[in-house]
Parts: sequence; C-alpha cells; structure tokens
Amino acid sequence: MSILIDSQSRILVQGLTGKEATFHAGKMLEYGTRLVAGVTPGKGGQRHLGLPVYNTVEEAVKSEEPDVSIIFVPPLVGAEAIMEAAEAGLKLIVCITEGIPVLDMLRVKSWLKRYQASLIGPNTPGLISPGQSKVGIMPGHIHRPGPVGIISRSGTLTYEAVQQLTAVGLGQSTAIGIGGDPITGLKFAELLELFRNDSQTEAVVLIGEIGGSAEEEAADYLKTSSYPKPVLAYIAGITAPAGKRLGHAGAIIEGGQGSAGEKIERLKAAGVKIIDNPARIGLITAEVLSVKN
Amino acid sequence: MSILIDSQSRILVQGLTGKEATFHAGKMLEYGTRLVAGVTPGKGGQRHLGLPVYNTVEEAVKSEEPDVSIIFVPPLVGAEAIMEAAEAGLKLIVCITEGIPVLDMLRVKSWLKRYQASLIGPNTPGLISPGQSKVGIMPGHIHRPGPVGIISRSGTLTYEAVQQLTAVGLGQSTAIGIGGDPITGLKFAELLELFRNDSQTEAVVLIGEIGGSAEEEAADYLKTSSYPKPVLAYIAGITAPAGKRLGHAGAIIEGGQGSAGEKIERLKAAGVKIIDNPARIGLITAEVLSVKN
Amino acid sequence: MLIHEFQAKEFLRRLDVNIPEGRLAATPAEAIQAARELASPVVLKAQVLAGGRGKAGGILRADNPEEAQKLAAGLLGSHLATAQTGGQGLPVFRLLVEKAIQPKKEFYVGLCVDRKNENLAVLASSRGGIEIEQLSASCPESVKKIGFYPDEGLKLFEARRLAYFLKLEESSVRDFVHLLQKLTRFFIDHDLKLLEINPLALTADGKLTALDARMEFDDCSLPRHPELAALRDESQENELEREARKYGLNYIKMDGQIGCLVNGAGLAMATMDIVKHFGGRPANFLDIGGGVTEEAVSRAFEILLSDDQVISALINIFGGIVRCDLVARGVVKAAHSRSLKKPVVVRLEGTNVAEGRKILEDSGLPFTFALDFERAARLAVELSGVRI
Amino acid sequence: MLIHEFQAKEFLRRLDVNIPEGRLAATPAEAIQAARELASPVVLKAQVLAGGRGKAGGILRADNPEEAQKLAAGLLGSHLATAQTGGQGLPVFRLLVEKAIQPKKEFYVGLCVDRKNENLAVLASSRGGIEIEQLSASCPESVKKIGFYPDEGLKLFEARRLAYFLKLEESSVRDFVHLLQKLTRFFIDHDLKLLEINPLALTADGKLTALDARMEFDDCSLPRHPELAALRDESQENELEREARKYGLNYIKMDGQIGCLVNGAGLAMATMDIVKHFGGRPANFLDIGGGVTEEAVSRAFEILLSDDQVISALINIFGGIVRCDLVARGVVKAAHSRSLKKPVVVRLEGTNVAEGRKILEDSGLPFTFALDFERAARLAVELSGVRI
Repeated sequence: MSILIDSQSRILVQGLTGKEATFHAGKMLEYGTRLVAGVTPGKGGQRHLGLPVYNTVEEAVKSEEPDVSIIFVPPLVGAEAIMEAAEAGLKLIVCITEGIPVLDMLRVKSWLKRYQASLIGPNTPGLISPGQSKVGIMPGHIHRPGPVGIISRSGTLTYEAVQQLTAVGLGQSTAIGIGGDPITGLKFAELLELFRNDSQTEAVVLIGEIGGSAEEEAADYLKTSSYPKPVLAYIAGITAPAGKRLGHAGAIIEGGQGSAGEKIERLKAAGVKIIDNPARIGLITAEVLSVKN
Repeated sequence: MSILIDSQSRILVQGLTGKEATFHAGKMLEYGTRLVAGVTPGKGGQRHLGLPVYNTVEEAVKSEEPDVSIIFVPPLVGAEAIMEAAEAGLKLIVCITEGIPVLDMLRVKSWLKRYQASLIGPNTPGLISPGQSKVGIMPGHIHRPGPVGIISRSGTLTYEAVQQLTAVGLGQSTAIGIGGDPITGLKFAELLELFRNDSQTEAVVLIGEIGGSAEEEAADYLKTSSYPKPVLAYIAGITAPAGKRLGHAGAIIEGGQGSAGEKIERLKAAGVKIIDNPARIGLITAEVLSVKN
Repeated sequence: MLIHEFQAKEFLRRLDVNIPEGRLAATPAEAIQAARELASPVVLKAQVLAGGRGKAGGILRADNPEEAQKLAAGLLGSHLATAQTGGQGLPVFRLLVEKAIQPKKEFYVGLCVDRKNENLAVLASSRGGIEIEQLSASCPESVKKIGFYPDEGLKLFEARRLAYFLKLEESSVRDFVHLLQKLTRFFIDHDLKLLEINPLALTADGKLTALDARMEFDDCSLPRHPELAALRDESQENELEREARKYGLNYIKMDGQIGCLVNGAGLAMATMDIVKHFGGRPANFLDIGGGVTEEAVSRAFEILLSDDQVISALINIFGGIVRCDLVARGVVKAAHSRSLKKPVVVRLEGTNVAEGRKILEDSGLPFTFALDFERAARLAVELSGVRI
Repeated sequence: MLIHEFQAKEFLRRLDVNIPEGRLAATPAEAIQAARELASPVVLKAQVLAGGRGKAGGILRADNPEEAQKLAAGLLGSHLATAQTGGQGLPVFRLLVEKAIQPKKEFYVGLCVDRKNENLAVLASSRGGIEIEQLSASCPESVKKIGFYPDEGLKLFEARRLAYFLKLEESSVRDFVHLLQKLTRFFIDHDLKLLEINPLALTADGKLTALDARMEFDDCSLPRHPELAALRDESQENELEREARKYGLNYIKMDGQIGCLVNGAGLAMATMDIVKHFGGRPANFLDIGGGVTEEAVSRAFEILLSDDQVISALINIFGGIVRCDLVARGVVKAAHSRSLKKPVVVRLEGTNVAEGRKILEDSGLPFTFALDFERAARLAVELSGVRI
C-alpha cells in the first residue's frame, strides 16, 4: 500500500510555470509521478512540460480531476494557494513554499477545517511512496519500496535517514516531510494514525527537532493508542542553544519549551525507541525490525 | 416532555440589571422559571431581584451552573453577548434584543458552530414550555400545557395563535419564537426535528411570514423526513408588497424571493396543512388532531 | 438605508474606483452649466431612490448643453414612477449630469448578504445593465456567485475566478481583482447590505468604470457609523411613512380602504391578510411596536385617518408589553382631534383589556367592539362597504 | 525581528497608549540634557535587543541630571550581558531616559502566536515585571491566557474577562479593554509574533502606562511591511551572524572547537549533535540552504574559519538541490584565500559527488575524506584534540 499517495494519485502543480516548479516537476515526471496539470494565473490555455496549464485550480480540477496538489508559489501568496486548492476540493495539498508568514498559516488552518483537506507543509520537501509516486523535491533515487514509514520535520536529514535505511536493505512505504515551520498541516500524530492502518508499513521512524510540541503530541497519541508497530525517533538539536532559530522557522526553543531533551523523555515514556546517534538510524531500525520478525 | 426547556432548566439573564430585563425577569420568576443568576459587567457582586449578579458569563457559569441564557442587551453589543454565552459553555441561548446588525449576526453564526451552541433569536419573544418554564417576554397566562408545538417568526401573532389553541382546549408542549431578523439561530427545520422526538407533542403549528427561505427549508426537510406528526402552517404577508420591509427586519420580499404564495406552495407540496385564515389556527388544529385521534 | 447614485459614486471616487466625470444639478441652469463643463454629450440621471430609472425615462442622453437644459427642465420637480416605486413615483430634485461613455463591454458586479447561506456573496455577470433578478431567472449560467465571510473577506483567488469567468483580458484581471478587494473591504467596514455596480463598463481605453452604483446600508448598524446617517434623503420617503418613522412606528401605505392599527409585525401582516381573506383591501401596514407611547399611538391613528382612501378602521391589539389602556387613550385623543367620523372596529386582548375598553366606551366616540379576531375583521370589511 | 524598547514605545505612542515621558540619548551630554528637560528623577534604560536588562544592570535610576550623566557614561559604549545574550553581551549605543514613575500596581500583558493551539493568545497577570516563563512556572494561577483568531480579533468580552481577572477597578476596566483592542489590532495588522508590555503600570492618577515594551515582527511578513524593515538594528547582531545573513546563510555562533558546514537545518543540527555524541563541541550551527551560490559557500567557509575557537572543521553535504561540485568550488576558494591550516573533514553525498570530490582532491589542500556520516564526525572530533 503506502499512505496518502500511490501510483494512481493524480497530481496538480500550482505555480507550474515558475523556475523551481519547472525543475522539480521535470524530476517528478522522470520518477513516474502522474502529474496531470498545472495552474498559473494568466497562463491558462498554454502547455508546459507537456501538461495543460489553467488559470484557476477550479478549472484544473474540473478538466483533469487531480486529487493531490503540490504548491510552488512565492511565500506571500502561499496561503492563498493552499486555500484555493482546498476550496476546489483537493483532499491532499503539499506546500513546498518556504517563508509563509505565520499569521497567514493560522488563517489557512482555520480555512482547512471547513474543507476536510489535509495539508503537508509548508516548507517541506514533500512526500514520496517509493516506486509509486514522488510529490516533492527529494532525490528519488535513494529511496526503495519497503516496510519503513518516515515522518520528518527536516529535508536533508530525511535523505540521510532514507539512505541509511536503503543501505541496510530497508525500503520505505512512504516518507513524509511535515515541514519546518511553526505552523504546519499534518503532524506526527495524524500521520502515525495513517501508518497504523497501512499494511505495507512495519515500523515508523520519526525525525523530530527542537521547537513546538509536535513530538510531545505524538508521544501523547502513542501513549493512549496501543500502537501496533514499533516506532523509533531521532530528535535533532540536543546541542541547540535556547532562543536561537536554527534554520527552520519552527526550530527554536522558546520560553523554555520545545527542547530536544524534553521531547526525548516524552517519547521514551511512550515506548518509542530513541536513536541518539543520527548516523545509526538505519542500523537501529534494522535491529528493531529483526527482533520483531 | 417539551423541547429545549423544562422545569429543571437553570436560566441566566444577560443584562439583568437593565430596565427591560428587570421587568421581564420579574415576570419569568412569577411564572416559576428557575432564574439562577444575572450578568452585568461592572455590577458583579451585587444582587438584583434576589439573584446574584456577575461581571462575566464565565463566572456566572462557574458559580451557578445555568444551562440556558436569555439576553437583554443593547443591539450593538448583542453579538458579543451571544458569543460570550456560547464560549462559556451555554448550550441554549435566547436573544431577545432587536436591531443587531446583520454582519454581526453572520459572525455570530460562524462562532456558534465552534461551540455547538443553539441560538433562539435574536428579535424573538423567546420560548415557553407551559407550566414548566418561560424564557421570554410572552404573556404566560394565555398558555396551557398540551400537545401542540409552535414555531413562529412572530411575537403577538404567536400569542394570538396560542390563545386560539387554548380556547379550543389545546395546550402547548413548547412555543418558540425564532425571531424576525434576516439571520437567526434555530429555524423551522431544526426545531421540527426536535418536536419529532418529543413524546408530548402531537402536532406542530408553523407560523411563518414573507422573506428569507426558512419556510422553504422546512418544506424540504418535511418532504424527505417522513415526519410522523401533522404539521400545520399559517404564513403571514399574502398581502405584502414587494421590496417593503414589514416591521421585522427579515420580513421583506427581495428580488422576487420570499413571497407568502411561494412559501405556501412549497409547504403544501410537502404535506403541510395550510391555514389561510389566521383567526382559525385553533379550530383547524383541533380538527386535524381530532381526525388523527 | 438606500443612498443616491451620486452619493454612492462619491464613495467609489474616494476608493479610487473609476467613475464618469459628472456634476450634480438641481436646476436646468446648473444642468446646462454642467454639460458645458463636461464638453461632450452627457447623460442626465434622475436621482431617485429606486431602480428601473432607465425604462421609466429617468435617464436621458443630451448631445449638447441646450438639450441638457431642456431635458433637465422636464425631469426636475417631476415625479418618476418606476417598476419599483409604485404608482405615484418619487420626486426628482437632483440630476447627475455625466459625460456619456461608450463602453466596449458591460458587466454586472454585486455584493449582498446571502440570508440562505448566512454569509456574504459577490455576484458577477458578463451581461451588465440588466437587473440581477431578471438575469438570474432568464440566464442563470451568465451569473456566477461566490460566498465569503465578513471576517475573512474575499480571497484573491476568488476574485480572480470571477475575473476569468467574465473572460476579462489579463490586463483587466488585475484591475478587476483590485476593484473587488476595495468593494468588499468597503462593504464590510461600512456594514452594507447591498452594493451593486451595474453596469461596470470596460471602456475603449481598457479601464473598468462604474456607470451606475447602488448602495444600501444596514439601518441597525447606523449608530456605529454616524457619518452615514447624514446621507438619508427623506424627500424620497412617503410623507406619512416618514412621519410615522419619527414616532418609531412601522407604517407602510397601501392602496386599500381599511386602515389597520396593530401591535406586532406578524399580527399586523395577519390583520391585512384576514381583511383580504374576507374580500376587503387593507389601506396600510401599521405596527405600533412594543415600546410605544400614548403620544405615538395617537399619531399613528391620526396618520391612519389622514389617509383619504380609508373608509373604515380596524384596531387589533394583543396586549403583552403594550397595555390596552395606553392604546385606548392614544386612540381617543387622536379621534377627538380629528373629529372622527369613520367607523372604527376595535378588538382588544391581553394586558389591561378592561381598562382599555372602558376608556373607549366612555369617550362617546363611535367605536364598534368585536370579541375576537375574525369577527373584528369581518365587521371592518363590511363597514368598508364590501358585502361578505 | 526584534525591535528596541524605544521603537516599540513609539508605536505605542502613535496608538495613544500611555508611556512615560522620555528622550533617547546616545551620549552622556544628551543624557544630562534629557534628565534636565524631564525635571524629575529619571530611569536610564540600555537599548539592547534582549530581556533581563534590569538584573544585568542595564536599567538604572538617577535622582538628578548629574547622576544621569555619570551613569550614562558608564553604560554607553559598554557591552551588556544579560541572561538572554550569552557571554559577550550586546553593545549599548543608546539609552532611553524616562521620567521615573511610581506605580500603584504592575501587570503583565502579552500577545503571541500560540503554536500548539494554532491561534493567537493574549496573556495577562497581576504580577507584572517578572518574565512570563518564570511566572507561568512558579505561579501559574496568576497568569490567564485567552486564545483568539487573527481574522476575528479579540472580543470585548474576552478583554473584559482579563480585566476582571486582574481585579481592576471599574474605571480601569474600560481603559484596559480599549488598550487590548488597540494592541491586538496592531499585532494583527503588522504581523507580530510577540508583543509584551511588562510591566503595565497602574499609576497613582489611575492611568494604565506601559513601562516597558517588547515587539517581535515575523521576518517572513516583512516584505509586505516595507516600513518595518528599516527598524532593524544590525549593531545588535553577532558580526559573523550578520555577515552570514547577507549571503542568505543560517549561521549561529556557539562556543565549541569544531566548525560545521552543512546543507539543511535538520542535518546541520544532527551534525552538531553527533559531534557532541562523540565528545566534541560544535563551534557553530551553519546551514548553507538550498539555493546557495558558490560565492556564498565560500563566504560561509571563511566565516567558519575566521572563528578563532575553531580547531577542526566538518563539511557534511547531502546533495539534492545543492550540488556537491558547487560546494567544493566554494570551499576551495575560501580555503585558498584564508590559506587553510586547520584540518577539514569532508563528507559528500548525492548530486555530483564525484565531481565535488575531484575538485577537493585536485586543490592540493589538506582535506580528509570520510565515507559516511559517523566516520566523518568521529574524525573531526579526533582532529579537534578529543580522544574518543
């Protein structure tokens, strides 16, 4: 199986004709992702990368019936793009854009409730179900289909984890970047719930980091859900100083909240296997899975 | 039984110390309604009509555990009062205030969705479950407990209907004014659904009027719900000219929509017994009930 | 509260929305002066608070200043009866004299409160110049509606969607989106109930220009917009209705013979309806309201009696908050001052009914009492000369 | 982006929020002049972008102008190290000289983005003057929080609830509600992330006065608030961090010996963590980002090397969008220009890894290659002099 996307997923690219989108849409097509259309206001009627371009998401939905949208637009119109996708009926929206103002994201979250749409990101590399569909900007070739689900707040660190897993012979069911911003769409807990019901997934690796409380919420979820699969976690930022923003807008210890140590304690107490050396994500996951099987 | 309120209902009065509220709270107490507290910002700690007064609804809820609030405040703070009541956890809010701006009411309706609170009104005489509780400004003495549920957009016309029913020996389970404004809380359809499940109620009388589409929605509801009890309706305003507001802010035929004739046709098609003479509401209801029994 | 086209356009001008160059003229001399200043063919537009002016002859084109003067002389001081005004029409005290504009295309744009969906709606159509109700009925696919909430406002993508629906060229899409943003902001900030630009013209130079504008404010919100209250034009109201409003009465003049005085809007409508049910014709809607004074009741009854069409009167009071004795005293006072000659049927019910009845009986005036609603209505109809 | 107290107070002044009368002083002479004009005991407040100034000696009282001058001379030009600044502290270039105020009571009022609840929050406490984190930890019942949404704003009843929680007298309730309305409006309109008034004083004459003010704007939103960008004070940033920011690099100086150059924030944190895991101490966080240029990589490596505490360096690149050859060229350029002597461990992975490695090898510079993440980290730690 996999979660959220598979080989049947029909993908729309918002902002398709932009430079970054053009590059990554090309890579997605190479990977075999079913891109069906693009949207760029004012360029409706053109074709780009062989795909039809529409002025509005509504028109694209009517003609091409996509079920997932991936967004590459400038940050100040990012919130609008997400809202437009949700309103047009897309149930999964992946926002790559970095730098969307935080108040805009609060408005987006309220908006999404009205439409039962799921958001991945913003400021995310996207997600991939190896061998089926890549909806994001991650290097496709390092992935293999397999039993490990990955949920991560990071980009390159996820690639690192994926490569380690692939190197020890463990493929991935779906690998998802939830995004590095303070306010994001789906987080660890909701995605754990999806992996729970996915037959392909045998273990889930969480890659968290300082800031916010997504990891703590995951711990609360796991504590009360008798989760049937092993969950492992690496939390980045054990060396991070308080009050400093480490690259990601969301990676900051504020008012004493959101430290890596606190997150690790909470996850450990919820039965999660903590990985304290980020170079051993692959090895430790393999150990856990071999013990289980 | 009865719906929404009964002898156990604990009532809070927002704006209790005002002139109108004082008068009507007195009448409600005379009727036997269980008023438990009042709220007037700045008068917290005082007593009024023997009731404790609080500064905020939150405090009143904490101390007196009301489950219904009735609101008598000036129109420009009416929306705030409703929101405060919903936010404090009250599940039924009755707003007597007339003249709340329509954009305020749109905001209120969005707000209420978040709290699963039901609103009656604004610009309503309130509601009464005869012999049990009167939460409103209607003359209590004309009511009798009995089998007829009443839902009305009007005030004095409802009193007229009640008196006619009482005169022919038919009491009322609950009589509810839904309010004469363009945007109101519960409307005919939702209240019909409540009467459906009320064992005391054997028939429901709707008193509608020109403007809006609440009657049409009731017709749509009845058409698809195999409603188990007879429903009768009188629609006021068959003589109303288009484009003129007849007293109630909501009673206006706009853009050819909302005429009494249209409403009557729709209700008739949904199996509702139409009463075309407002002086015969009591008699016709008695006929329908005697045929049924 | 409706405002005049020229007032609405002044708001648009302040929002930097394009409007035709124009002048207000209250006399033919001002009209010729305006036409000269505008130095081109002009349009004279009667400023009355009703739609349908074009078909009713309230919008006229003048090719030169002299023609403008002549046409203005005909319009000013006249009454303009449109499909929306009723028979007598509304007095024309001012004309808006505007440079005539030749649009390439005309659109409809409207914002309103959507009662059914409990939000705001923006409507647009590529068939401007036609009433929206007519358009929605005859050609619904030419109208697109988008709902939005006052706290959220209209999103850019929603405005863009309408622009593409109208098949605007890319250069106009941005202007249109910008226009809608300004209109929705204004609508929300000023508590409007209706804002229409019809037609919105696309001119030869590619500009979007508001050729007409209609704005209605929410009366309930006027206390928080004191600057708006001054825009009310009482000359456009029926004299009796205006007089009634001063006393907090809801009075609407109609064309029948039976004057009705009632407390409560629903009961007032029902009273009109039952009059019609028995073959009579109501002369008015009149709700004296809940917080009425004796003085206001007296004025209400005077207003009712001062309508020459009224043959008989029907007083129907279900006293709750309103006390029957108060109503009776007001009625007697008015009846005396107008030396009442018309037959009056009275039905009193509720609070202080005995006192009320006694006051009426003791007045020595020719009131006819009825015990219930139906008998009261039948009597009033019969007394108006209709045989039941 | 944090702004200074005096800048935040200027915003408050424009909102008609009471603030103490004050002057900005950049020299002791200006300080004495300010104290004379204020004609009363004054408070001198060091303008540095960090909290905890009071305890660190950055807020001083002067009873007369001469004392003000003397204290100003001590503060101006010095570095102020508070609990929030780290060891070196921040330079004091300006003082806010304010009339000393004797409050009857002090409150805390703060607005912030609530990540967990995904809305905005207003917090209030009757124990002003203390850091809110401390207060929440030591005395949670003294803090009340109310959440609200940016599109809806704070409702009056919510503001009133806070006022009653603070046990304000009725005369101050209205002022407080009014104050909160202004602050929330400002917060939302200007895309703030944090706004604190701490303490908010109730003075003897019953006025609510902001004795201190802290505002942080959302960097992401600055492009739509061009007027705010000018408020940035670069003097308050670490020189290397400021230099890095110019090139779009995320660099945070720390106190270790191993310089790290990484692409991606998560991998950069993980690289610091693994260094610590093997007993080393990272000298910095450095994420070169996804859209980096050769020039920026070169500057990044120069910045890293210019830190005298750095003994060894660790370059960890997982090429995706970033190409290894581009990074290699930038690194070689910097190494040449700084005549590299420190040991540098390199781990390259992903896009164009072979080309990158070749460029490094051909440079003739002393790079040590490691095949994977763990070996790279161990080597760098060992080369920094730690025995594993």
